Amino acid sequence: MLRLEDVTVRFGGLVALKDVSFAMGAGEILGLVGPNGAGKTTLFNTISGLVRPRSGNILFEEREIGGMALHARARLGLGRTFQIPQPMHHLTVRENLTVAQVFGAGKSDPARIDEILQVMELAEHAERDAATELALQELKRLEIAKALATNPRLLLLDEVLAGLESQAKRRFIAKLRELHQRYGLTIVIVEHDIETISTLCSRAVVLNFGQVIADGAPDDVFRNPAVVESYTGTADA
Amino acid sequence: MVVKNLPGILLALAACLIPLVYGGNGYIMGLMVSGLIVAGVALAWALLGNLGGMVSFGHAAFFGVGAYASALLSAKAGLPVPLSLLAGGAVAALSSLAMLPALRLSGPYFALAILAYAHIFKILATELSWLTGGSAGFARFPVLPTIAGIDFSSRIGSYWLLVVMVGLCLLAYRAVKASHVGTALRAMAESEDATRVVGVNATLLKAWMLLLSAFITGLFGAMNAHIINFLEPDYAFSGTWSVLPIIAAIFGGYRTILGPVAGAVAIYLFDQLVAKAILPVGHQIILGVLLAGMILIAPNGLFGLFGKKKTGAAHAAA
Amino acid sequence: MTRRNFLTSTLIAGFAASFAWSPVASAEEIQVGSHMPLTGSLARSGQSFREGMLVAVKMYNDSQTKHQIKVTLIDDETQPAKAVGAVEKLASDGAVAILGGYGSNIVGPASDTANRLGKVYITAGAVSEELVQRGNKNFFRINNNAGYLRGFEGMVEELKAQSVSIVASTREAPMLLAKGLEESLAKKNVKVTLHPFDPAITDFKPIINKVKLQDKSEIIFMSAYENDYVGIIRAAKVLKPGVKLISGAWSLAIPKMYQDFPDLMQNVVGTTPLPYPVDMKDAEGQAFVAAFKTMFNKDIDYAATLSFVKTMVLCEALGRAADAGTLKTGGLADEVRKTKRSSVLGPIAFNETGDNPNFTLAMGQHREGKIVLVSPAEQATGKIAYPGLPW
Amino acid sequence: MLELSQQAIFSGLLVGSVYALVALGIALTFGAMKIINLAHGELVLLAAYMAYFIESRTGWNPYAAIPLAFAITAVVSIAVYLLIDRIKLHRELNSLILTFAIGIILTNGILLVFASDVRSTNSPVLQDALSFHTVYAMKGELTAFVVSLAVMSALWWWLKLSWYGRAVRAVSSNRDAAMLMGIDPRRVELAAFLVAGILASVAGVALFTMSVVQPALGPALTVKAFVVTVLAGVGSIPGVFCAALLLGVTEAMTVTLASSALQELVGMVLFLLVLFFMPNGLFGARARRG
Repeated sequence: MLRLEDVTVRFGGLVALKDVSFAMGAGEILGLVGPNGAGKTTLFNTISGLVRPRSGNILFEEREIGGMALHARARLGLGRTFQIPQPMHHLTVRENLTVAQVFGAGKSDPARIDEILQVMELAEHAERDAATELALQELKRLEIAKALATNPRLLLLDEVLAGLESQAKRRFIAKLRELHQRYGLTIVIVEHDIETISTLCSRAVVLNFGQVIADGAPDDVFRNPAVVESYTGTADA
Repeated sequence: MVVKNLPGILLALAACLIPLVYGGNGYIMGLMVSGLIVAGVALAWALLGNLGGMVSFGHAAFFGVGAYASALLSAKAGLPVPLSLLAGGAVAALSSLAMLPALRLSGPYFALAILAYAHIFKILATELSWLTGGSAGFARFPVLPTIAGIDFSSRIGSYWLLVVMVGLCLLAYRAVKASHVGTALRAMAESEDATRVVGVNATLLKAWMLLLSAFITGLFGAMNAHIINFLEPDYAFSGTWSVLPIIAAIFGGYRTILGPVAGAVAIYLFDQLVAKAILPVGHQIILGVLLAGMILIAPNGLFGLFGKKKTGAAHAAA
Repeated sequence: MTRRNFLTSTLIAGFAASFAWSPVASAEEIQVGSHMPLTGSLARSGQSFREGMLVAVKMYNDSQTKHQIKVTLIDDETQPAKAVGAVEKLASDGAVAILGGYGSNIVGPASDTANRLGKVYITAGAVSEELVQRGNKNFFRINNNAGYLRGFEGMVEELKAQSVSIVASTREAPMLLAKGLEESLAKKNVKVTLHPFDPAITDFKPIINKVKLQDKSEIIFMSAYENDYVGIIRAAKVLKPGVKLISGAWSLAIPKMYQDFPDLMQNVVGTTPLPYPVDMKDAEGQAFVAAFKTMFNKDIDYAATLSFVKTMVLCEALGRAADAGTLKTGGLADEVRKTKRSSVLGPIAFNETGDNPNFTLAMGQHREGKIVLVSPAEQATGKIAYPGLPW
Repeated sequence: MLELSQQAIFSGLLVGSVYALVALGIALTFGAMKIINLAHGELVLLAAYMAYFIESRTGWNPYAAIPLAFAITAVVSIAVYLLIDRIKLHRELNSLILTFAIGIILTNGILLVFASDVRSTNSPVLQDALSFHTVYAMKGELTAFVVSLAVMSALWWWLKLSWYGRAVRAVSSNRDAAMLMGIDPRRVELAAFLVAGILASVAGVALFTMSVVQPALGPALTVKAFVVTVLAGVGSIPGVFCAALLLGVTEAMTVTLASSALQELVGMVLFLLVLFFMPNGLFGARARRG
């Protein structure tokens, strides 16, 4: 599904990602973890096309996409959310989804939009102005809904669960499982909560200082001393 | 529905009434014709500004290219004038392809890059004298024809033709704005990354808007050429064709569809009938004051204020 | 005052109106329209045109009692669309003929419109060849490119100069003259080098240096406008090319240039119909100078003289057509075509295209604030300073 | 040909120095505020007409007009700043249109007061020719070159060493951070406009002494200055100076080697090429891509 080979990203003199490599198969839910500043969002930006890698390959369904434009990757079936929600300004919630569908999926299917609105519990907000009239959690759901509207096969979720209290979080995890099933998605999720990763993901990849320091089943990964050190080290700092 | 379309209906009504009242007055009709030419360019300018999010200081480039293309095609290739007008628009659109690299530039740089193109085109028109007649000008090309008994080269004839053309361009603008493309462009103005990440090819859509804007501008440039029937580079690429539409669109409200058109006619008549009477020399100073005042007090234009109060329809004006 | 009246009256230059509304009761009033660039880039010429025209109309009206001519003038702002609008308005208000404006790109469409409306159009400010190739039977002009060309050409022949460098603005009229000279002087085996320049440039040293080092010509001819003349002569003053004369076209041999730039103008030669101080040999010319002085309290200039002659020619044709009763039946064009008279600009007669093939200008040289006619020999009021340079 | 090229390079350098003075005013306000002042050319023109006013009234050397010219350009420049400061929405583009409108007002104001006649200095001293071996110049041009160099050095030194210079740089790199450091960005921006006014006054007087001025000249000056700032890449005074000289020399060489009718074309094409392919300009460090 997705394969990264020695991806390196620099901002000026700063190395944000160094030789990042991993691969994932269709249908996987992969947890991407690491302390703040480890390069998780940069990795998402690199995969989705906001940031160009200095070197290395990014293959999506065995196709090199490292040089492709942002919008072209979206059309291939690569959806993502932003950690800080970025609704399309001056558009209603429904228009947000319509634009995503028309341009991302290349078709207009109002029934499916309604379905996504239902699934993401946004139906009652459909006609509101997305940028100014939604609460934060609604905006986060809109982020996912927009990505879904583009008919993705791979979905990159950036801290969509942050800020939820535990019951809501459990419900949301169930929701993500449902989406995974219903739309046959492959998911990469950035999440700080180890428990969430353990329950949701079949696999975890840990980044620290822009490098992959562990990759495997969540329970194994979180017992890895290097991972523990990176976390506690950061926590102490 | 009627209330929402009220400004449009009023404008259409006014357009029909003017020839009834002033039809016999060649001078007023001449001013109206010139005003409508500016209106067409202002519409095209506002389309690029509002939908494409790009301010241009060089629409004279398209105006001049359209004018020369139509004049040359009708005179040298024998193309009938109605077709050469469209060809003028098409060639102007084609010329805008040369500006595609400018789409990557941010606002002010785009605005001034287009100005550079206008300069370059003007110099080319001067230098390619074997084709354009150079600075000596080019006069012998056909006027607007008589079709089905209507002499379009007469003031009244050209007036109606222009009213119809402006009307069609307005409808085209409205259709684009209401389409998915229009929605995406609206989003792009302030959330470009969010829009691109769902699959919108921002550069392509902007390019289409530039093309459309260039086409409309070229079309009106061609119309003007066949009405005036004399071209020289200084006139065809004159800065006036870049400046007046900006003033008109800002005055009328470039975020609205009708604003630039109403603004153009109003500004042109005001300048010619009132400003010129007050200040025979340098009356453009009044336009300058007006433009500065509009930007400071009501950047969305008079029509923008009016439209907002009337319909409450919202966010296009942000 | 109704709105329309207000608008109309504000558009009519007040001066013209004051003449228009003092008709002699018994006389037949003939309405004539005019558009001129009172504002915009050609405003200076336009203002002079207006003055020359007003003097001619006054002199004609005073000279006889049968006809009174009334002129309505509209400012075309140096813009073609406005000139076209003006012609339409004037025609619809009853003008039988149009006294035209300045600049080929403005006169072209305006005279087309006049032709379509069946009105005679006469001008003295449009030199493009295109204008007389249109087959427009109602179009007449006093001056043309060929006239300027002959003026300079004649001088080159008299001076027996072998080489000329032409420094020409790429604007319409200057380029037309430059191209014409390049061709005609080449036929006379004079070595010509043309240096076209964009009107936006201000530093002429690189061009003059080419003249100095490559062309090594005897004469520099500037086909341009006032601001260019200043830049070119200044560059020449600095580089001091080995030429013997600096010359140019319109608006150069005029007193104002010497008043504004005395250090640059000494010995510079330009086309002009008249010496300065003005010295008229014929009665009409003397009357013109006197009337001009009375009305505007200043000396006549070149553009005013052109305008005066064209207006006089039209007034006389109008009088003849009115006498013959053909004014309303399209006889005016024929009467203009029959014109055969002398004038302060030399003989005037029109050919079938409406051009005045006799038009030739003299060359005048700036000398200590005076302008001395130095060519052609038969009109000369003094001997040319040659070599003669501003430095 | 060698001699021709020598003169072209020399003339180009002299003209370029005045381009640099004009461009620096635009670069300075852009640096401080991210705003392109399209009325800057008119500001320069205003100063030139002050020089004409003084010279024609008193017969003094036009450089004596600098205090008066500065007083006027400073007032106008500050007025421009205060007006721009009122714009809250879409500041980048709206300020562009606003300063453009101010340019129209100034051009026509100058036209109303001074009429459309062409003006230039009549001072015999400034018009005198000077020669160095095979190259020639008017004394006025050399004076302008020296004055321009002096003003730019002074400005460079001032920006480098003074508290204000550091503040300007801080504000232009990060407005919010500068505020945290206790710098009032508005004061800094105001200072930038004031200094731009000084530059315009000197540039205007220099222009009057070496070239010809007329009311319609303003926009051409602005465009030329903008071309220089793009070539330079916003950032440094030496960069602007080099870019201006480069433009001047390129233009003069075009006239010499090809046709002067192509001079403007070459400038514009150079402008676009740098804009498209060298987003940081020839000497600068900041991007301008959207």
